[in-house]
Amino acid sequence: MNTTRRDLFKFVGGSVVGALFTPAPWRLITDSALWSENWPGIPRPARGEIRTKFTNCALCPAGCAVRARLVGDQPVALMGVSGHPLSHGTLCPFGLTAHHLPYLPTRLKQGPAKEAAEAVSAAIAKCGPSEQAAVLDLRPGRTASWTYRRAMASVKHGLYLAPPSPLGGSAAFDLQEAKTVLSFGAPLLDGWGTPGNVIAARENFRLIQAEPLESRTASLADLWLPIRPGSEEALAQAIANVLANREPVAPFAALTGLTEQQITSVAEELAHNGPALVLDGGQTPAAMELNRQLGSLGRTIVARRETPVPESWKKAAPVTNLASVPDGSIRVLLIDESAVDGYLSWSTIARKLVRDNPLVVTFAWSRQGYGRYAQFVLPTAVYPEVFDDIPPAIDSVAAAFRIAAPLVAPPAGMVNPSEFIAGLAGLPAADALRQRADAIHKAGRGTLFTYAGAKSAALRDVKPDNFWKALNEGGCWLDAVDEKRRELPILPDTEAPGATESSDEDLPLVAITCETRAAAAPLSPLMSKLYQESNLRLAANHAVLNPVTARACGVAEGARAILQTRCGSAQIEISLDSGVPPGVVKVAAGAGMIDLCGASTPAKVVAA
Amino acid sequence: MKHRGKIVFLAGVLVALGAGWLGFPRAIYQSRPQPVNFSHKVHADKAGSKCEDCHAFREDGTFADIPSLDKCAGCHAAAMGSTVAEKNFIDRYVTPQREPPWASYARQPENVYFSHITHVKLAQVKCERCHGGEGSTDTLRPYQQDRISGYSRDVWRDMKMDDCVACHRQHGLEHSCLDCHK
Amino acid sequence: MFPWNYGFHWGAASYIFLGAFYTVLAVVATTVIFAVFRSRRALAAHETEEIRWHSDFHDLPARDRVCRHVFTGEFKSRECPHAFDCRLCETHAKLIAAHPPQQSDETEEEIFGMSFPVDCLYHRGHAWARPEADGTVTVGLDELGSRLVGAPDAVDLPQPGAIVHANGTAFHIHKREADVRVLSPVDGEVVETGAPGRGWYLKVKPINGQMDMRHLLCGTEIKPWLMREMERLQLALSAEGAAPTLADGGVPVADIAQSYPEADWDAVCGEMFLEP
Amino acid sequence: MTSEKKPGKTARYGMTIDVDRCNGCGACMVACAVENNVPPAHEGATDRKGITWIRVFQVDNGEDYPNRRSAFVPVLCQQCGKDAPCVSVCPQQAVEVDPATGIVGQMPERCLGCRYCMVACPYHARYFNWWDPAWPAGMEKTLNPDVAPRMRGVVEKCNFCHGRWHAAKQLAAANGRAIEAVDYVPACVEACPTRAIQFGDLNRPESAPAQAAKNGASFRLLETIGTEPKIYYRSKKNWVRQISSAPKLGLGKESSRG
Amino acid sequence: MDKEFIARGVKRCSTPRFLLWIMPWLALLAFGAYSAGLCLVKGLNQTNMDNRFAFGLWIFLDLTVIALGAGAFFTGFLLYILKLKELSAVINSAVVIGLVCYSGAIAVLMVDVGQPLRAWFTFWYPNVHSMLTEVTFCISCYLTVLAIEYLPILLKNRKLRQVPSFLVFEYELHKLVYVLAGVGTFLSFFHQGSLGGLYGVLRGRPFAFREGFLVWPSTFFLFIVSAAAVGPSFILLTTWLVEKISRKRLARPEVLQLLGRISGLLLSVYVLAKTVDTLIWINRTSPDAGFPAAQYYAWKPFGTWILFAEIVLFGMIPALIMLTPRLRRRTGWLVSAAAMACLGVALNRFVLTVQTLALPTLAFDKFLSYWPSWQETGTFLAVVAYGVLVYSFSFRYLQLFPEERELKAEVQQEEEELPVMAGRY
Repeated sequence: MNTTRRDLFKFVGGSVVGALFTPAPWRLITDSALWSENWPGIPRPARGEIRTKFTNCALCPAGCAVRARLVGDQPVALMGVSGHPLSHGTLCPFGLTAHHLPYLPTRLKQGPAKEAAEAVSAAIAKCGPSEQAAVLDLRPGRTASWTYRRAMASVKHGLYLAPPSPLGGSAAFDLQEAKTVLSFGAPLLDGWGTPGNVIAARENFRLIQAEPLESRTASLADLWLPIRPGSEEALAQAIANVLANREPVAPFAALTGLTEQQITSVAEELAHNGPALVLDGGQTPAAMELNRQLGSLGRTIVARRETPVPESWKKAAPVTNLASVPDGSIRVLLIDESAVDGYLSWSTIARKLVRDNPLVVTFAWSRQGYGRYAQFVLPTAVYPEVFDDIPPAIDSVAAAFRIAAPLVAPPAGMVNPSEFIAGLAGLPAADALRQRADAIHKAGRGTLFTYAGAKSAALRDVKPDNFWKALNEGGCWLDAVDEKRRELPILPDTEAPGATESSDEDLPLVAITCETRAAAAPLSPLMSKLYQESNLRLAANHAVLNPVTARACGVAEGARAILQTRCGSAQIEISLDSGVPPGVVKVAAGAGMIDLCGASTPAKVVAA
Repeated sequence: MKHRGKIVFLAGVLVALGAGWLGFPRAIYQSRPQPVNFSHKVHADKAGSKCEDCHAFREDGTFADIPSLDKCAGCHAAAMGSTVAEKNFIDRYVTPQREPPWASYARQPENVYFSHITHVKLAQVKCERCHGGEGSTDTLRPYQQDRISGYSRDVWRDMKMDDCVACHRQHGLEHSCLDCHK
Repeated sequence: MFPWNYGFHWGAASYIFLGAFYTVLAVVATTVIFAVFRSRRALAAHETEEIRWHSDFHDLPARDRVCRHVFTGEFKSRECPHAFDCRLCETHAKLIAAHPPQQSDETEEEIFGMSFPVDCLYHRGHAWARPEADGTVTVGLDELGSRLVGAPDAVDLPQPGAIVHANGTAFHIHKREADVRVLSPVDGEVVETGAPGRGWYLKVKPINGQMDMRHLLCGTEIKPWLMREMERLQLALSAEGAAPTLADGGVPVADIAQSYPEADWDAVCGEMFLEP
Repeated sequence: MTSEKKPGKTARYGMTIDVDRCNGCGACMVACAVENNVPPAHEGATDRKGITWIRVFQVDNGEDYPNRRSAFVPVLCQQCGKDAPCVSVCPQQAVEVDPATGIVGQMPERCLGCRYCMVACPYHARYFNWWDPAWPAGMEKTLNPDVAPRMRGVVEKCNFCHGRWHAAKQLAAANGRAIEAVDYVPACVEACPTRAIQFGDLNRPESAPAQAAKNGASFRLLETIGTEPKIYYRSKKNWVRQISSAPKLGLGKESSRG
Repeated sequence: MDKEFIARGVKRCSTPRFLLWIMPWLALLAFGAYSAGLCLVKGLNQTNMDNRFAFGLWIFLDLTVIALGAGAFFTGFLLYILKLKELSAVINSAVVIGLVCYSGAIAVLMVDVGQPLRAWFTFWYPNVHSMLTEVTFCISCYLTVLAIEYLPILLKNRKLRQVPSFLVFEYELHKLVYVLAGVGTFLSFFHQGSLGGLYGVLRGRPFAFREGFLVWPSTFFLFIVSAAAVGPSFILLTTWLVEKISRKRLARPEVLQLLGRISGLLLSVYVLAKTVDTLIWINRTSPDAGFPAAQYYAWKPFGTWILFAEIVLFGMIPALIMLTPRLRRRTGWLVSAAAMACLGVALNRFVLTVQTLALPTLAFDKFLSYWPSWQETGTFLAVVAYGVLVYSFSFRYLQLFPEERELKAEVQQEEEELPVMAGRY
């Protein structure tokens, strides 16, 4: 019996018919549909006990209180703590997603700690008489900062540097007291100070926002003064003149692009609806002069006491403003980037370095910051892993002490910058936070706020160990409000920032940077919801131009272009918006953009 | 041969029926033994444990599922009896403090939100209603996993979604898919 | 889909929608099953040949399906309703009764130089049938058919004992690229097979006594039919691009296939042997 | 589909969003993504291919500088109360309204990704998973266990944080009672630093959205098409209230962002 | 070499030439299959569709080819139910076109859904209120019917019909084909309608939304009429095209003229209905939803010209041409009018799919544009190539035009009598 093709067909036909009466085909169809629910690549969230932990956010000086939701030991969501005296239950989008930061693909996993230590020691030994070994602390006022100061005091040629700060760290703005706030471009409602505090105070003051662009703050301000870029000082001068019944006003008004009448009414409001407060990004002399004139000092700008430190720490290097260091004098520079408040453009720092072969070591989570210029980049823990304190924010009237207690353990290979720097001077640094907590406890002032029950207790009633424990569970110590706080604060001499040079022929535009937060801090990939999957916030290397300006520059919507400033050039992607003033290019601060242009810089856009 | 075509056709039908009813149900599952030969019966009888003694609820109402090693180690830090199973358990898991990789038969798929407490506490459903006599078995069945869908066999074998729906419908509690799905 | 499916919902919309859906499925399935059933029955009843012819007949151009009574002038135009099976035709019966076919007196008739013996009955597919004295019927290709294929390359004859049906396949002829079946003029059992050289191909014995051959052309019908066939042949040859046409009234050469090498012989034969 | 039986005590969850308070920080958007296991953007994603169950749009009065005024409008599924355009169009009942809560639910496991519902939705509040969900290595540990990650090729959208609803229901059961409307708030509501978004049961007159519904400054998006959304917006600014109606030519053409 | 498969008496090009013809189409099909494969394996991110343009080229293609494929059901209806015998000359070709269009549409739909593995859910858990459910059911049922209708044409192949069971089955099935034609008419009727309803029910898209007529929006009926109008036109067009390409006469001019007349008649009905519908929509439906209709046409490039083109240029004008006997008799006019009618319906489908999605619905929405990616275009081209291939093979090996042989003979006669007029076509 030989098989024919016909038999084969019959057999196959029969098995097809037979198969239809078995569960197999139906099961395969169902199973493949089920498989599509969990095919490879779709992760399965871990299940486990849901727990709650409290900590404080270390991403910015606001130090907002955080309630973390954990599955087992893994944080899966961060939220604000309602009823918190400082942060009022608020968390910004950066803080809300901070539990993702340990898993950033760009994160540094290891670094040459030993080699760096040797190189630093060798370089310090080589320092010439007028050369110095400095630590640049991008968030001064921490316990770690005290460690750096102590270390620098005992290191030869040691110098402790801090970036210029608006009120010198010993005064604060009291928004609760203010009735009228005039802000020269300060992002008051967009992450300034302690956002929760600003929002809580917002209903009590009238906000006048003077800035060229309609920022997030400007759009919610009671009055937005669309002034010309760089004319803040002129406006301040004009208002000051109105207040003092002085002439002239008109020429200044012309500079700002506002009418005299607008300026007069603002001045009157400031004068008659007090207490008033004048803010700007860096507290320029003009703004401070206005505050003086309006009597804000002692009312809305008040002195703040220091958070106590152990007596033995007082022998420390002084805080030196980076601006006051002579150029070309620093041979060794250690930059602590692990906690960043304001990103300085590299050119301001580079100027201070010696010409020949300076040594720059940076402590950072990634290579994207100053690591681009440093010889050694040492990896540090990121926020939900770090064990660090957060100095009080600029709008915190009372001193405060709170610790960012780690929610997850840092991976192996991380370098603790304060231990590294203390090690250079042979100081022990391990339990500095505990020592400081004990010093605070010893001072005995103020209250301890514990989150679990949203309770406040007088510090006097708390035992030292319990205080330490409470701090590690996210508690917050708040200084007692000083009766003498109405005293005039002692303010540092603020020097005018390099006044915006009048724009020259070849750089006809003014570049204004926004989204500065995104430039420095690590960002959760979920922030792409704001920067990429919507255009709520301007993404890095994107620029917005008025259509008229764009036409003049020969660029179109979506085009790639080159932004040029005196410091260099970068590629940007253009979008058009007739709400941007002509002659202005609004750029997002991305990696490198801060180095290119400050708050507002002459610039030029050419088609790529 | 007159009926040759028919016979060949029928042979095809029979082969397919055989493969589909006998071979396929076996082939579709991947079998894996449980890490420890645990006897519910022994624990219920000798230790007098009730289900909720080990399979407890937490304060927030979540179900603690299979107890962790701590719970076992509470009694079994050292051998209590003389069974091989217990000795293996202690040697392999208790002493090195390693969680046994239990495979949960009734673990619901990722897209199902099953709340034990609403069923047990609010609706007074007995464990046996869904888990059958699992609590009085002497050995643990091997864990069987569908090779394609990856789901445990027992999620679907004894109780399908239709059974959930039938009971919910009976009690007027069937409102939407998202009642149980997430 | 089904009431036992999760999510099924009784309601007017589902009645209408699913009602229509199942009705459609049922109608389509019934149609197909019915067709399968009928075809199985037809196969079992050995109606394949009949169906093949009916199918072929359906595909013939309208002008090739004319009734034989058009040749005799009884109709101006009429399409055969019975696929050339006049035995079923009441009209034919009536017309025959009215005018019985006239027998030509000559024994051999010459038409266009071809011999069409009067003792033969002719099928529209160019086969003749001659009742023999022993009760059998001899079947062969008529002169036009023979000249068309000339000396065939091959002939597939049925085995003795095979059954042939009127209008079914009698035998196959291969010539050049053509492969045509010749329709059987009669029903019956093949008792003997001939060959091209012997002038006949089959000897057929009627299955139940009498052989009914009412459907075959005879007598005076033959000439007008043949004239029409000559026209068709001319048309077929010219349509296939065989340049020289038959001279009007000319006599076809003995081996047309050989004479028209450019012709699509398959098409020509198909046309003439009624196999579209 | 749902059973005919109406539950004894039904809720109609809704929201009120005070546009005048929204500062466009985006906390709601990321909190939503964290809560609902929405993956971060694929490198090819744009604002038109991303997944944002709630999305804050920057709207403006259509004027040029310096008369331009902007406002921020969070748009999420409007939880239509009547004739929800997405429900009836789904060919396989993957979209349904929960009669107990009024939440328009989307079942990703049932969805085959035909995207008809997205075409139907005038609020563009439905999102398609164009890519397989992917998190950087290790980050999948941070996923919320109460919400299942969706697979590629299905549509998803806001469901008023159903995972939280489940958890609240379970917690209520632990306390021996059924869930109440006040037992939970969605993640965006909790995360909003300015308290611009408030959540509640429209069937309770004292709830924030029920109060807002009566407020003269309140409006809903595209009320004229008759879908009865349960998200009430409000603003004291006249031009902001205009966004409830149909688009006008030229308005926000070049500048609408968000 | 494949001669034994080619019907007797018809002339087909040589095998190498045929291979040469199908080669580019095969290449296109392979490219398209690769594109579609990318979409299936990597997901729909390969397309340029997005959340706002959730339907793109493919849905437009589906709507269009199914409207054009309507010739199959409508010709079947006219031939088997209304007994317009002349149309038997093109019915086989119409069935092949229908099969190509419907199977192509289904193939594209399978790529278009995000989870093809679950496509059967629609059958298992249908939401009977959804137009898409109706579309899915009708399209798959009708494809089955078309496949069954195609079967007799296939089995009639010279080689296949030598198998007795094929021959007999074909014969018996063909006898019942009027039942299938009836069912097909019913299905296709609803299918065309539900495709129209697909957009007409979208309350959230006031540009497409049409008030209901019974349970259906008016687009439901407009689609049926327009498809019925354009189906014969498309058959006319393809027949003419195949005649040009194969350089043969395949159907009598009278048949084509009849098709044109039917098309013209229905097209004028459609134009009338569409005009009434548009007026009601402009004056009532759209303003009632809060959308003044004028604003739809204020977005460039979709000005009012598109409305004019749809109704007058590609509706009224071809209808008038095809209804004028003098013009209809001239092939140039007839074919151009048919092409215009086809274009008009394609434009209508384009407006309903692409323009609907491009228009903003919210005050702060943008007007969007969309351009298909190469993967999308490739998949689209694959359907075209697939259609051409199936049709080419069918034309070569099956009897698509039963009159072809007779016409060949007639041409021969005519040629003898009068010289071929240059540019007759």
